[in-house]
Amino acid sequence: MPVRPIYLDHSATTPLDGVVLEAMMPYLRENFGNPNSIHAWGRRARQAVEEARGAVASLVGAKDREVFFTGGGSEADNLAIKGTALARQQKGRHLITSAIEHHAVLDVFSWLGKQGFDVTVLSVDETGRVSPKDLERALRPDTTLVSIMFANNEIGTLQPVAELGELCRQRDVLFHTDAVQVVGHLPLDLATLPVDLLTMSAHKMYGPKGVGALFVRRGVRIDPLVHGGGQERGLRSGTENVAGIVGFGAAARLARERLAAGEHLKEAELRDHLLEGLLEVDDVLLTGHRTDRLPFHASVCVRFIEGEALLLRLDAAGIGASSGSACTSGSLDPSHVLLALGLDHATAHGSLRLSLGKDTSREDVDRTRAAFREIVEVLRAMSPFGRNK
Amino acid sequence: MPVRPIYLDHSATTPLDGVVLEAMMPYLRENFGNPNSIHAWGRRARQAVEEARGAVASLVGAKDREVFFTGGGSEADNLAIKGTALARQQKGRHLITSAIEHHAVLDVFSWLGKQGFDVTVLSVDETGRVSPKDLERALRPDTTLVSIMFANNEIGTLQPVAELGELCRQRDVLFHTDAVQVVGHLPLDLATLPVDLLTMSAHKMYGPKGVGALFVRRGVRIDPLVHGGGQERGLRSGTENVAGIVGFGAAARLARERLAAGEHLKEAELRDHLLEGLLEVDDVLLTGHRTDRLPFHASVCVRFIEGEALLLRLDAAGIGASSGSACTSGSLDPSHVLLALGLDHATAHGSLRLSLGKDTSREDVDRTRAAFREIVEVLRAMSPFGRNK
Amino acid sequence: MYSEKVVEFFMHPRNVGRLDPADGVGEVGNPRCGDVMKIYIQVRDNRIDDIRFETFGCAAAIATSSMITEMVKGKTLEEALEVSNEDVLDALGGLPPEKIHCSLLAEEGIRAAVEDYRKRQSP
Amino acid sequence: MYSEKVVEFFMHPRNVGRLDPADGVGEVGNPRCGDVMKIYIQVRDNRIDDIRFETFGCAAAIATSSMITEMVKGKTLEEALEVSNEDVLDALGGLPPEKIHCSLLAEEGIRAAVEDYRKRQSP
Ligand SMILES: Cc1ncc(COP(=O)(O)O)c(C=O)c1O
Ligand SMILES: Cc1ncc(COP(=O)(O)O)c(C=O)c1O
Repeated sequence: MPVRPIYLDHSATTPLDGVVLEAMMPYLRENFGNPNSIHAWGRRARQAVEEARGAVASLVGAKDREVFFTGGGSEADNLAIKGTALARQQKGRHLITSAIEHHAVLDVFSWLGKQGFDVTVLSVDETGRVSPKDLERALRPDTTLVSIMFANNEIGTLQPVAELGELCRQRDVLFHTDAVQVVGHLPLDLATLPVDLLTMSAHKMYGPKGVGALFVRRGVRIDPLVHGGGQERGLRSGTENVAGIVGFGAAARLARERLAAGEHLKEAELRDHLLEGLLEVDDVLLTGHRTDRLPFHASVCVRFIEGEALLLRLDAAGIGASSGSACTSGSLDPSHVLLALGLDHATAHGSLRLSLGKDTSREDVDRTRAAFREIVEVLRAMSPFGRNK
Repeated sequence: MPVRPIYLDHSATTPLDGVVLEAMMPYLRENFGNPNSIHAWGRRARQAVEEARGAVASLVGAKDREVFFTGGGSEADNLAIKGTALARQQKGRHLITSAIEHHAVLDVFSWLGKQGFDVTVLSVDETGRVSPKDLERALRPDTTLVSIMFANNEIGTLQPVAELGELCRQRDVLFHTDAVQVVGHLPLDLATLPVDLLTMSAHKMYGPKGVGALFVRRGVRIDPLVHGGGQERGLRSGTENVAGIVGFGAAARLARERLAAGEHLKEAELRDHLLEGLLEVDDVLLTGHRTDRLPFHASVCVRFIEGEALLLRLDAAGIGASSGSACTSGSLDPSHVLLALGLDHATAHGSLRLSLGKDTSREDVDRTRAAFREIVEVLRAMSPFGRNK
Repeated sequence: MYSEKVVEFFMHPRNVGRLDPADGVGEVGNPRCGDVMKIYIQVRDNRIDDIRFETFGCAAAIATSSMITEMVKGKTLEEALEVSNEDVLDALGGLPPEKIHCSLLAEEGIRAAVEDYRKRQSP
Repeated sequence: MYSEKVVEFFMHPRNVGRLDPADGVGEVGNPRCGDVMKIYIQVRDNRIDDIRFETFGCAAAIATSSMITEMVKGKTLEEALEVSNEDVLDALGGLPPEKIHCSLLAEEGIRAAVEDYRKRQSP
């Protein structure tokens, strides 16, 4: 790569913040103890874990005891959903989710479906939003859990979480939301938000990979997924990933500062500048909602070309992007999310996601706009489809 | 602490090897990509994960495709046992384990027991060994899984794994072994060992916390525990903990070198020197097997005193140790492992575990022997029990 | 994941475009599945004198299109039909398993173009 | 996990040992549960003139034993019986929740020793 590469795939994962790494280092070196040991090494580790818990809790307006660390966002999703479904199965076996959930949610529901649970999958409108009316109609006396993601990773759309959660709360149905794409990127206050369970993942907010957390509101009882030594108050056994957890805590502290400084608002402006450039090109369609979307997230479908080809050409130009294209996953169907929006297959195959980071500059965005325009032109010249063909 | 502290709790967790940390650093810095991304950042991460898989596989004589990374040893145990029990429940619902398993195994079986599985728990002799004869008698036509740990974490005893596994193989019953305490510390060759599933954990062998692996022999089908994006060939979804996995790989390479150099034999000598010093003191009993035990592991019960008090006094003297004492865990019963050996409660309350590391010196052991003798004397002077009372 | 050769043929594809008029045109694949290939040939003395392609598809689809057009150019129609997807794969230094189906498309594309040509010749 | 005060009283316990002869001896707890406390008292003019303890148990058990002996020494028997486990906890700066039961043992130990003394006085 001749010029400085531009990473625009922060929805997939973020770089570890240097300050976060610094905070982790002592726990990768001399403070290596197991927090469950009562000697000095163990006590130092325990203290670090609990401080990190406090930092994560305060980022989302939770109490310390409501935050449970896991081995990642997917695990937290699994824990929330299986844990609730199993713990409440005497009460009922009806569950509700949406068509555009992450696989870590959707695949758990299909598994539960095979175990005899009854799962309703709500559809979304063309911007990717679940309608509270639809949820209201779907709720039944035997519904025990509703899981609707806070923001979608492929199309960036934000859901009306407060409204959806409120409907559940009125009916004593637990409400889970996968907020992996949101936490650290938008202000969030669980003290007032009617959410019972909320999934987070450190590596999506400049923390380390392999650490997640589940918020479980006080008084909510769910079954564990990983049984054993009883760590995380019995909800997630296994020796704690101390350095990873410390990193999550440090990342939470930094995110809080950024949000307090309003950086997400500046980020949204930069995103709009990017989107403007993408949509300037003919036959490029926005996917997801125009305004109710993640501040760092731009996604489009480029007609007449296929996403992977676009991606690899961008990569060759030093720009890291992603696609919901079938070809990137080796399947024949494009992403379930894009199809749920009502897009036809051919258009959905041309999907592209560009997700900005805290260090993305306006110059990066301008270079990306130019590269996009050029590459689309080249690929369309190769395509049998298109306006003039 | 006036003098250099001596960490003798390597069974609880090990320090991260400096060389391992060096290997991890690039993946905590510039190579931060998500291995599932197809751009340059993703490809670099993917390559690192696969190289680490190769290193872990070759440490235990497995094929690369037989190694599945997880978020720790406990999760790997849960995956192995739930995954097998559920995948094979059409064939049968009888499972076998031993009385001295780690909670990450035992608690999974009690959970399965509540789900309607029939669990036989084999007892052990006074050295902590499962008898192959007992296993043979317990096996039934509807038995689908046997899980017996390779070496016990509290008492160090090694099981006759080859024999036990062979009995299962003859009957087409899957055999799982929790080898968390063994991998990296004793040579192990899965090419010849009749084991179908084997649990490992990086932080017990100078790798990072929060990473484990499950060996699943080719052809063995089990259900996933964490559903989602389909990582680890569908067996463990979630963005890979790249730096952690790279660390596991590096730790595996180093362990292989140490084993090739016969360092475990030298370690066993040092352990014997330690044990000799502990057993010299009156009314100190060895727990576990005298010779068939982990080379780094010494465990005893000290009569007339309680383990936590001993532990905290050692800690105050700069020595990190552990105990199966009830008081360290806040429960009233001493560890299930010690009771399974047939020890009376009062004796079991006085348990102490000292586990050596690769950097433990003879001088460390001598200092520990002296401190032990002194502290036992002080605590016995406070005790209402004892020879002269 | 892709060999250098694949990347090279994807980044600098040979024979991109259309021939107008063409002696034969083959179109295979389905936009629903994300892969469509259109092959244009000009035939002189039973040989493929000129060839162009247009592809809607991933890097593997584009690279195999490009490679197969290079391989059949100048060959007799009979020789061209002998070029199999394995030959294309070999020439490209292999493809990831989940992309093998793309190389099938290339073979089919040539076949369709030749058939179209022959159909036009014998009305 | 333990307060400094607890560590101090555990590492340097006051009044360790036995009194021989003693005017009263109390033994509470159960080795099965990992906690046994033995309290020896000498009484003069209805006051605890001297006191010793022996404890089999964890750091919390040892520290509470030691603390309560300090607290009741010199007190009248009636005053001594007023010292509750909360008082001991306060004096030690608290204990982790799972260790609170150890402080109960200390209170019981004093009570048993005083009872034993009274029994011996009134045959
Ligand atoms: C025998 C045994 N099994 C399983 C585990 C759990 O491993 P982890 O701490 O990585 O979850 C441990 C250690 O805690 C262990 O000693
Ligand atoms: C919306 C959403 N949920 C869940 C996950 C899974 O998180 P993790 O990769 O930490 O397992 C991701 C990211 O991969 C995500 O974007």
